[in-house]
Amino acid sequence: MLKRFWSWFWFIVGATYFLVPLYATFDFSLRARRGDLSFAAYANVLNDIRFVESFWFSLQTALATIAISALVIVPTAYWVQLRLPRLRPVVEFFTLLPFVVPAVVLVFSLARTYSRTPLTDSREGLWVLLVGSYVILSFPYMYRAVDTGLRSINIHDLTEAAQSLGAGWFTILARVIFPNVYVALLSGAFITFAIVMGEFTIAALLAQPAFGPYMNRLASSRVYEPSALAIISFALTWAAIAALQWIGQGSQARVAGPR
Amino acid sequence: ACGQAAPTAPAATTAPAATTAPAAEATAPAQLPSPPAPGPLTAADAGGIEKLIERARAEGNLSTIALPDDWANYGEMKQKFLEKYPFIKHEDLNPDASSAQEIEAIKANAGSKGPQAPDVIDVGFTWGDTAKKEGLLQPYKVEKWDEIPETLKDPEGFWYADYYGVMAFEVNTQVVQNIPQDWSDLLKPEYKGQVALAGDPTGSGQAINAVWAAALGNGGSLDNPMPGLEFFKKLNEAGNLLPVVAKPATIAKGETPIALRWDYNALANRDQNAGNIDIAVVVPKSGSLAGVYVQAISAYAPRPHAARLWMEFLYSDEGQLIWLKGYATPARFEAMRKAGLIPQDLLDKLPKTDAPVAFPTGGQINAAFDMIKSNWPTVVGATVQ
Amino acid sequence: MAPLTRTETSRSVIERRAFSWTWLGVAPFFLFVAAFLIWPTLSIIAQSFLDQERRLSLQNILELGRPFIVSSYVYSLQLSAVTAIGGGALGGLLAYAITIGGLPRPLRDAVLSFSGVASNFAGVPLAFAFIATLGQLGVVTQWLRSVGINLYPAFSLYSFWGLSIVYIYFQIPLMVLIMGPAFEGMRREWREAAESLGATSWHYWRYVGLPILLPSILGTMVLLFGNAFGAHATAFQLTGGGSQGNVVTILIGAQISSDALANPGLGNALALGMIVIMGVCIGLYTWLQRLSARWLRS
Amino acid sequence: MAFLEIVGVRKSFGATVAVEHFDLTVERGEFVSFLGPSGCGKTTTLRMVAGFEKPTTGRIIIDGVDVTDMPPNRRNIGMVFQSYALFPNMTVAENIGFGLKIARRPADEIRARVEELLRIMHMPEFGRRYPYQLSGGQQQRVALARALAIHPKVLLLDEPLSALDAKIRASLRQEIREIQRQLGITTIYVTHDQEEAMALSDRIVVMSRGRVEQIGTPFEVYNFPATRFVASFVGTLNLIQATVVDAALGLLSIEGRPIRVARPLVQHRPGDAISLAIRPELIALDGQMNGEVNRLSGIVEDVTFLGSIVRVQVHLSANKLHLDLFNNPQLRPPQPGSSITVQFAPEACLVLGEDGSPHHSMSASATQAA
Amino acid sequence: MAFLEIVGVRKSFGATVAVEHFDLTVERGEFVSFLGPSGCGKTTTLRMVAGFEKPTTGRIIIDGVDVTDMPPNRRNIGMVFQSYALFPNMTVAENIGFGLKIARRPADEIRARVEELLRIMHMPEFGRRYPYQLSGGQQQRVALARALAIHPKVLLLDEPLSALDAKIRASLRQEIREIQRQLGITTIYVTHDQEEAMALSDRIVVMSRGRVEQIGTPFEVYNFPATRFVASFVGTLNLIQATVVDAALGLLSIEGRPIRVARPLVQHRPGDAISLAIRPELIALDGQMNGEVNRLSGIVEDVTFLGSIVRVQVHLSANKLHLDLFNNPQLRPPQPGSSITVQFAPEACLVLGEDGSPHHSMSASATQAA
Ligand SMILES: Nc1ncnc2c1ncn2[C@@H]1O[C@H](COP(=O)(O)OP(=O)(O)OP(=O)(O)O)[C@@H](O)[C@H]1O
Ligand SMILES: Nc1ncnc2c1ncn2[C@@H]1O[C@H](COP(=O)(O)OP(=O)(O)OP(=O)(O)O)[C@@H](O)[C@H]1O
Ligand SMILES: [Mg+2]
Ligand SMILES: [Mg+2]
Repeated sequence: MLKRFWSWFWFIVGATYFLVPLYATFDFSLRARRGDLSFAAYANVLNDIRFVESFWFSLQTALATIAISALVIVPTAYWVQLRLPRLRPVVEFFTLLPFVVPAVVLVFSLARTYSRTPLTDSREGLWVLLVGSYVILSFPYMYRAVDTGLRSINIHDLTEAAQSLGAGWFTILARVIFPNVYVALLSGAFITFAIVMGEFTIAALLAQPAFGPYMNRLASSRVYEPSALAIISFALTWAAIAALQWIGQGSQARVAGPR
Repeated sequence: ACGQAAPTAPAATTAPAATTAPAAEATAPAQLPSPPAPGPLTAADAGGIEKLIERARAEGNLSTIALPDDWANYGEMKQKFLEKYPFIKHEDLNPDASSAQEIEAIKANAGSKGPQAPDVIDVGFTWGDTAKKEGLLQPYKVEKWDEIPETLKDPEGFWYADYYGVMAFEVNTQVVQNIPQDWSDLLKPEYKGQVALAGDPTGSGQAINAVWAAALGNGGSLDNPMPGLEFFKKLNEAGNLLPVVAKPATIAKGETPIALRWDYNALANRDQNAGNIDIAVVVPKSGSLAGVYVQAISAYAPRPHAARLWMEFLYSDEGQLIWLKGYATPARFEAMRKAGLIPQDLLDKLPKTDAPVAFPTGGQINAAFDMIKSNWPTVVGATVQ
Repeated sequence: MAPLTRTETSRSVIERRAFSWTWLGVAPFFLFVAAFLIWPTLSIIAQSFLDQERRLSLQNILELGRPFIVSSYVYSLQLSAVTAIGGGALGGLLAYAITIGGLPRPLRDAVLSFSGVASNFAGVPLAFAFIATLGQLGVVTQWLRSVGINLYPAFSLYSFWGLSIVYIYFQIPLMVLIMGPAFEGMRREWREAAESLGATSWHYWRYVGLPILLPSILGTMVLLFGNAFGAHATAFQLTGGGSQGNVVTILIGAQISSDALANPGLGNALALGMIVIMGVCIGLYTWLQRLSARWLRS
Repeated sequence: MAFLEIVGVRKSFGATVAVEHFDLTVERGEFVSFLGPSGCGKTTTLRMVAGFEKPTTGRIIIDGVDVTDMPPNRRNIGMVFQSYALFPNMTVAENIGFGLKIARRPADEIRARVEELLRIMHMPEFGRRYPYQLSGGQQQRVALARALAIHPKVLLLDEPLSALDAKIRASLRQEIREIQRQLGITTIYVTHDQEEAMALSDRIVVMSRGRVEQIGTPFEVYNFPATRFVASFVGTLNLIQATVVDAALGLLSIEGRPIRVARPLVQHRPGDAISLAIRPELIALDGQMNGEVNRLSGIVEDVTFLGSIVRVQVHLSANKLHLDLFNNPQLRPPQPGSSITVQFAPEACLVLGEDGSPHHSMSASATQAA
Repeated sequence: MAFLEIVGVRKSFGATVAVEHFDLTVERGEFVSFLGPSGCGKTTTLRMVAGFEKPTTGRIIIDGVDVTDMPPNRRNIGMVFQSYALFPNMTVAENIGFGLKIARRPADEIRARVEELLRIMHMPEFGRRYPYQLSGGQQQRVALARALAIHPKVLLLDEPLSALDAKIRASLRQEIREIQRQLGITTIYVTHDQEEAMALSDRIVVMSRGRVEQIGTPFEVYNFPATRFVASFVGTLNLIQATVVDAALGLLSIEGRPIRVARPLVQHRPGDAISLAIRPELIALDGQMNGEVNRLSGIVEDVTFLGSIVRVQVHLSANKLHLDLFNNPQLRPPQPGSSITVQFAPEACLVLGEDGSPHHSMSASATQAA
């Protein structure tokens, strides 16, 4: 089959393009000892307690970001589609704005805006700012993903069906809309997850013990460890995302049916 | 202490501010709050070093910014400090921050008490005066204040030089057989695609200094950095200049076999990779330029006593030797060498430079930086495709 | 008459309430945006009009006209456009391959989750990964040399096209993630209807498949464009010397975070320029989408 | 007492008037259908009862309570959508129990009610399936069960069968009717399928262009249409051009042949051209009818075998005529091309005047027959 | 000569066998319907003819050319999909002209052909609309026009009407039939609506579980079903339990009453329990039939008014019986609860044996009647 052939062709082109740079990084990371391939750099990374701590911290931050982003974006996308279609360009503009507002500007503006509030006086408060900023960064991806997801279900009828059964807006969102855009949400969540795991500037300037700053610190001072870390973090992030995907699989089957 | 903290003064006091007041109020970020009263000027004012330690213990925290572990041996510096004062919880803010970002961090967090507000900064030489004028610093004079050369400190104690280095060629000798010895060597065809800066000359101090140092080696002077730009233009046209930021990893990989970095960074990297990658560090014969960085305490430092304790540690014999171990020449180097406080093996490890080291003044630095930064894109980067 | 009046008044009350309720639905979003995004954006705009002494002035805006700034905008725009189109095309093909192209389902899942990671593989690690691949001593470069092909000096990783190749690395996965669902929405009957009318694959895609996907593709392209336009760290590593032209984000970085005396006003003006360009892009995209999708219910 | 009242309702969307002058009272337990062509305002009216649209003017009263301004989720109305609108993320049981869960009923009660409804719907073992695992007919029944679970005051169905096959439709409409009778629930049913409306309803509201054309039992609406629109919309109708010969005697002429109708044509005068309407099933082949009959002759043009019915198309000189015969394997149906004579009773004739409303030759007996 | 031949076709998807032992020859210009329940393999067979699926074994020959291995775009076949599959990005005219454009016909010719087809479809002014601006019935006609535009050798229609309302269906099937006759195009039509199949087809292929059950004219299939499946799938059927009394004479007993069928029951012996099948339209109220008749008595259980037909449900002792009467406004239909006697001719009885194939009491005359 010709179609199959081209599919495999493009898949292999894509896979090569993606994997060769990773392989090159991997290859380099093994050369910490002269004339010898070794996992020394990996050992150094994994033995560093800060690696584990910061990864764990960012993991939690990522999950919080995804949760909040979903809570903001799903109702918005739903409502724009249901009642305010004319607002779509405006919402789209705001969701794309994070691309062009430099992170440095963003973080210092936030620090100024919330200076002398509890938000800037404690690590916990700063964490709130951090998550808030990350939620903003997740908007471009989350909005698009959810918007696509909502298009694939008949939200008008589902809404009215739920209403006629006595459901209020909250119930409709929580019980009907959310579960049905869950799968679409996942793809947005993947990207958000990866963003948060790698983000550096905001976390560093808000004094957060995140994974991004840790990686960056290592990158500027060490030779082989950064490459090892890149491989490890790539693998870990991929694993985490695959886990998310796996968790979502059940509901995917339910909503979409077997394909 | 400082009578002319212009930006923090009420808007009505100066005419220009008054004219722009409505727009500024409506749109510009709010004026900075007045800083709290500055802390004690010396350890003695604080009631002695013991008292200072007590107060620092009560504060319990210290936030530093822009101190990379591998930079001037700051990794060891931080570690030793914390070992000595284990009650301090240290916040290592954005180690990669630029000087402008450090200043911005003070401004943005003025009035905030959280760990994101830096207590102390380590900035390029001219930033000391700028920040002082903006009222962002508070004065402090460490115990060994007098041993810091006069030209390298603010008389009122708002800022003080910490260490300096000179521009060097860091060469991966596995890739480069003939090690270049001077600026002019870099133009040789054999170094095609091999020379890299360690940053962007429109922003990075290290990169700007490299250009300036090249000027000194090519007929320029501290007041005339233009030959440096001309040199890099030639280097670029010859295809020798690589538009990539040199990092330890790219040097090791051989992709940027000749990197222009501070000698202390280059030497530290050489040591770190000893036994795996052969690295040579060469201080060019001509054009040895000292890059001086300064320390200061933020006017808004939420932990002013911990900040002072940090300063005392930096300028103690122990702190100064830690810098020296990282090949950065500390401010008290001359005084300590005279006093015989520097172990011979440390001295032996320092690179030998024949060339006289040029120390620019603050004014020269400002002018040169401004000139290089704004002309780089047009003179060297003009070959935009 | 009385009951009618009552009806009228109560109805208008309801309508007013319904009106405000309608807007309340998007209130959380706008509150969030106001709290975390609008203020920074406003501060960018405000600072653009302040000189270094914080006086109102047009100096920064006028400086945007300086040739090297204009050329860096052009460079950024070209880079964003090229990588949006290139990444979009490759990503589209990959998305096609894993969705309706008949590849086994596990591959699809693997590519999707991989894309999640790869879409944010940027900055130092990505730059280095490509240096190690296509740099002068890169794995691929050396392999090609061993079979007699010399990439350098004809090609350079640090040239416009080199940078494009690196950018495409994070553009493709974004395209895959967003276009995947769109491809799955293509109905098999369309293809079969076209075939039964004598259409080849090419005809089908030319006249049916692509036009139907065009609105989604355009939307995603704008996203990719913005993604590239705003990227900073990767470009910084690979154009570090600035000797091969600069992207705007690096210029901004140099103004607002520099070791030399910075000019935040100019940096903000540069950022304002980017915001305006993004706004124009979104306007253009909305217009194009309407144009290309007259056939959509709206 | 009327259970559901729709009083003087009018609904406009901008310039379009979707529904106008709508008045209806429905008794408790009654089954009323809205029947009409596409776009006539059936759905809009239903949605106003449900609360998804607000009437521009007029009131809606359910069980004595004016609900015009009440939001849909407080009206206690069961609704079944054309697209079913089952929640794809919930099992059948969860779908059915959704309304009760919202109302915070105890889990036991919900389980019991869901089981009861599944039994009523003849799908007791389907509780754990997901909607995508059901056929269209099954989904339809789940939608119905879900609407019934909350013991709604009124059940609204918007073309619930239109997406299904003929075979399933027939059996489901039977079920719907039985369940509705069993539960005695007041029901409004929207359809444009007249057979469906007739098979199910106590009364039918025939609508056209946002207005009510007629309200009556299926028998009334079919046999005694109030307007020309109703006459032609409901059922198949032969329309034949005729000329009045003697109005008082009800004597007409069709293509020169004398035809008698059962009632005097009060509004007409000899020589008037009128339309005569006859249902195809009231026309028979010659010789099958007793008593006084009218006769017409023509040529068989086409014969369509429809299973139980054979439809014969007869070409008169200037008119076409359909007649329906029951299929009979023993009898050869008329062959195309052959000559044929058909007959029909004077009582079968409906005279449509120019004013649009029909004058049924038997309209006097309308109330009695209902 | 046969125009389209399907020879020994079998199609399996993995373990599922979708179609088996399929043989069919279709004459040029013939209209053949595939009729059968969901999942019986109708679509699969059609798709094999179109070329979207490859038969596992067997051949497909069109106009003398073996097309089994030819890709769909070279078969010159017009196809109309259940979902229409109009290209949403093209106007009506562009949709219809698509096939011609692909074939690089001159623009003039395309325009003329499109106009002609729009005229045939009674929608001349719709050329510039987009599919979403059309009603279902209109979309359907555009899909048909698109398929016809390329002058296909064979026209395939996969349940083209199933998404439409009863009213539109009836009028569209008329149109399809007329257009097909007019153009004389060989057509295969897939449906599970038996009325549709009967109204349209020259011949019907009744399928069940991937196999052909019967191929015949509508009259044959309805009146002389070849298998029990066909008997019960096509049309409404009363199934009544009966006991054989005298097999040779065709004498049975239903609830103690003697019943005669028209043919001897060769396979049965006295005392055997059998099922008697009677079409509801072949049962009449007592006194309406001449000649020898069977009679049964019971209680009227329900009367459904269906417009032209009134369906009466009669409860015998152990059996239920439906009978269809033509509506007559002058006659009161039987009232629920009243006693009733019904009659039917011996020839109306179909005896269903245990082996699954029916023994029609009149099957001897089947070929003659066809
Ligand atoms: N939201 C709306 N905005 C504008 N016009 C509308 C809206 N909803 C309905 N209409 C118009 O009101 C009229 C009645 O529509 P309605 O949906 O009630 O018809 P219907 O009888 O249900 O038709 P169908 O049988 O096609 O469902 C139509 O002309 C329709 O176009
Ligand atoms: N691609 C496929 N893979 C596996 N099984 C299939 C596939 N296509 C059809 N089948 C199976 O083949 C059988 C026949 O399917 P087909 O679509 O031909 O039925 P149909 O008669 O058209 O039914 P319907 O009236 O529901 O459209 C079904 O059991 C179906 O599940
Ligand atoms: Mg409707
Ligand atoms: Mg099918």
